[in-house]
Amino acid sequence: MIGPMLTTIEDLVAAIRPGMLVAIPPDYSGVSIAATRAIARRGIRDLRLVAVPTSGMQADILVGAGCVAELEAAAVTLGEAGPAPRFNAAIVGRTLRMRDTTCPAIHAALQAAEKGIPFMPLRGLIGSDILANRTDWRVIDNPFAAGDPIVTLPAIRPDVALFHAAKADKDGNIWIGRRRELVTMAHAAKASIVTVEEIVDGSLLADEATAAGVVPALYVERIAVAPRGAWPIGLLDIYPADEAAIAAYAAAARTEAGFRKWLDGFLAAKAAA
Amino acid sequence: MIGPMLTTIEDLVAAIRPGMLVAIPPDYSGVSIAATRAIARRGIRDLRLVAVPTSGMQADILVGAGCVAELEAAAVTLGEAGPAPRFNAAIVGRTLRMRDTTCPAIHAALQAAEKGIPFMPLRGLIGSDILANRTDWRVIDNPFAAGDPIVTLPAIRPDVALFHAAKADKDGNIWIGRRRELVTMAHAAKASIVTVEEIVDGSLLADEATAAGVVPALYVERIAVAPRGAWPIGLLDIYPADEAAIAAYAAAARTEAGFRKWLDGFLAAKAAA
Amino acid sequence: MDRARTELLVVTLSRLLDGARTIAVGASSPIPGAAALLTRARSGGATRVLMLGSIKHNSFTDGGRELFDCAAQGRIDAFFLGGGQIDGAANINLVGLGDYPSLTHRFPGSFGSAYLYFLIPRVILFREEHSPRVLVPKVDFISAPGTSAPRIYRRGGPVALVTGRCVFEFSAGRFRLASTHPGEDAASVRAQTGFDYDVAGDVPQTPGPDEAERALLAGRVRDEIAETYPRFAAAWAAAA
Amino acid sequence: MDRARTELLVVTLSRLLDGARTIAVGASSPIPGAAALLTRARSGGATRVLMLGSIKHNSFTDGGRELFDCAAQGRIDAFFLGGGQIDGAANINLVGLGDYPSLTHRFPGSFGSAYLYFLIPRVILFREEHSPRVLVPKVDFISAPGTSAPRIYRRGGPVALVTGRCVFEFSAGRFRLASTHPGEDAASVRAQTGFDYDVAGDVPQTPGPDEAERALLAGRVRDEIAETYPRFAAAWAAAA
Repeated sequence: MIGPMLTTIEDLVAAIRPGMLVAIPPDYSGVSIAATRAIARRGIRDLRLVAVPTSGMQADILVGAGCVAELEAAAVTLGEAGPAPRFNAAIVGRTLRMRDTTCPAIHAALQAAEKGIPFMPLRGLIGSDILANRTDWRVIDNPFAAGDPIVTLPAIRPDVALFHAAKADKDGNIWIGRRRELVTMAHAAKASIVTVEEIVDGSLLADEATAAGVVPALYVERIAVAPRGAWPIGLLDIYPADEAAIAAYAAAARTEAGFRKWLDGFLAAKAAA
Repeated sequence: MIGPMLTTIEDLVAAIRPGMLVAIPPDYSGVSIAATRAIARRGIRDLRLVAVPTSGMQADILVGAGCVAELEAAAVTLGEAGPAPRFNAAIVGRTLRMRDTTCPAIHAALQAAEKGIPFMPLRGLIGSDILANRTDWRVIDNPFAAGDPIVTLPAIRPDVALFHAAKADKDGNIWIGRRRELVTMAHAAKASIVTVEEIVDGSLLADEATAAGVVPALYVERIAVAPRGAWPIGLLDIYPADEAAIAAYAAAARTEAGFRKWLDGFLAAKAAA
Repeated sequence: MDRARTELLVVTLSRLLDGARTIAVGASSPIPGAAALLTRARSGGATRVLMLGSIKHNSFTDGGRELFDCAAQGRIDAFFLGGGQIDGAANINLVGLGDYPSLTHRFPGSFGSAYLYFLIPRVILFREEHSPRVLVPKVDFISAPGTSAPRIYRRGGPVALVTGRCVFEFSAGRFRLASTHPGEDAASVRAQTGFDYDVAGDVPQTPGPDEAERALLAGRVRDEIAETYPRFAAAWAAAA
Repeated sequence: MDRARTELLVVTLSRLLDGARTIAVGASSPIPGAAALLTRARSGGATRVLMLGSIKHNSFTDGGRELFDCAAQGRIDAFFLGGGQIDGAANINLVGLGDYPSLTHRFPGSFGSAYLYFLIPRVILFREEHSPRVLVPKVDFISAPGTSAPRIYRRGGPVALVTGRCVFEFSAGRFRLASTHPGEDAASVRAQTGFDYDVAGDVPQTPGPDEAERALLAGRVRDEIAETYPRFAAAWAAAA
């Protein structure tokens, strides 16, 4: 059968193998903390994360739990709750390969993968130390105007796009509303692996109103139900971020020991599903 | 005040001036035949049309009415009703500058304008006579792989994106559902000029469900109400194409005299609004 | 409409789609559309159809570019192209006759052919009219070339050409006559073909629909194609 | 939170936004966000605010890239950037301290600065901490350069730097002290600034909010910013 497999959250993350390039969304989009827990529980190592284009608690937990070998991001922060402590410790301790970038470069490189082109040009960047340190980027002369240097970025093609969404239908179509970085992630990635709040009856594509906010099943490999699966991060207008829980994490994770204790509790928590 | 102006269809098309580059959508999207009538009535000349990426009756009427100096399109056809007669006559009669292209090249060149980059690379095309005749395109070496030639297309930045949509709200946000070529057109163009079936109360952006299918007011300059404004072309799931009316057009427009007679009736028809 | 011929074409195209996981069908393509829907109906859920112009058989939510992006991502296995002219190197011309841009006759245009021909593994050429004016030694305008030099990025191309008279298979830059439709034979095809091609041994007849296919054609497939091609479906039903 | 200082900063930033038609506000920017909302509240409908993280003050429907695409299209007039370090050439460092990649201290990252600094005409630098460790002679890492050579495509850049002590204006590659906040003067600012800058004549005091602004700050603006920055809004209300 074509179409995504509806499965458990444990099986969902079993599709993510060590060394894979995994795209994750920003905190204002659809972050699957439920899958983050399952990844940490399973002890998947050597992941290469691409934040689209930033991350927060999700990247920080995965870095702290030792799952991440490399991270490409325009920023990692807990927002109002302050710096991302495990990420910062890993950078200073040099236990994480960091690929610093800028938000539109991530978006553009994913669009290159989406379009099957080897690279995408991007304005800006020239004179920045981001560019100076990205030996995988190239500056070329604009072929349409002599003496106009422009940066070109190689396509980023993730093995997996991992995100959380409000709902899926039984065909495996995912409703993401206007959070279209998830669409680009899904198009760019070889396969999408998605947790959802619920499975709904009927096709989300049957009606123009819901179809407008859908990532079609065509791009989706596995789906698991995880109510409040973004918690403590918020989800669209469905639930807000749990600021107290994020602040508690920020405080605990300031030290390695504090993080370990927090992680034990997090891993022991019954999965939402 | 910021935001689009709600106006009459006559005033709507007054924003389109001779020589402008005007992007128009394909028949399966949101074609404003109501605005087409107003343009022909006003006698706007020397338009440069860009079909995104194809057109049908809209381009044929405008060509037949003498409004078009140049047309860039991947195809012009009346679909099941057959060839586009005025377009074909203008090509054979050499009264129209035609820029032949391929669908994804139009999409990619609009995306280049959307992203403010001077060009977009695109696979395919090499060995085609489309490329051989497009002196404005360049083949470069992929900067990431020696000996891999790839076509680059200069950005297409329309002066105006002209389309028809189901509804607008009072802030000027336009609901287009999943017809996202209209989003790309609107982003790429300097301004969008839109006819809609109706104006609705409340903000289309207030609710995630409708927001997913919105072209924000940010991109829109003028809006006019034109019920059944796509007729005889269809609109989403709101009304189907009027195949009989399109076939009647196809038959009439086979000759210049037949088209003139048809056009007189079309121009005399009371505007839908 | 000649019902038997239409159904033979639908079934023949459908068989060439066997095993495809995702089939895309472009604009103005009722017979290829019906073939894709037949393959889907017979696949037991293993085949997905993406049909331009359809609302029901359309998984796309990212506008007109998604078909092309999707092909570039390697998610589309099979597609159809046609041509006002097709030559023996499988070059296709969807632009017009004459010395471009001074055309004596204009076709609609190249659509996505100049791109999809390079990127979709299994492209099936389909043109019902089989005559020397369509199947020419050399097309007047190459909308999309049948083959490319090795250094050119190309992941797909033509596998077959189906006409109203026969099926040609395409490999190593040449067409080979694979079967002739009822009423045709190798000689009658040769007489109507303007390009050179290979014939190996006896050429079998193109098999028509079996009972199960006939039932699907008269039922589910005709119902489903009507959503996108109402006039075609009505003519088909009237001919039945 | 020091209410008077917060409101002085909001009003000062807001004045620098005067006349902007579209103002975008990035992540983790409560004071710039409030300033943009104040400008909007005073504009009589002439100013649009696009605030990352907001649901209400968000016209975007094309995902995270739309802000950047929109800037590239020339539709955004004003934006804020900050920096862990800022130098006298208006180079900003949002990445960290030390010899990259061997950092001794990590900041969150460059966000969109390396792009937006080039494309938005009116970029206002904002950093509340005004000390020699922030305002340095030369940043350790250039997330985004303050100026570019003429041949580099650049349509925007810094116009001012607002800190907790003063307002600097930026032109021709140099900062100039434009005003000092209450409790500061030219000498106290000089003592806390690690980079060189110009001072022309007497330096005025940065004016605080007038009555109308005070009312908007305590009402509409604080209510509106609470949607995106609830903790900031709560602390502001508590300090009132």
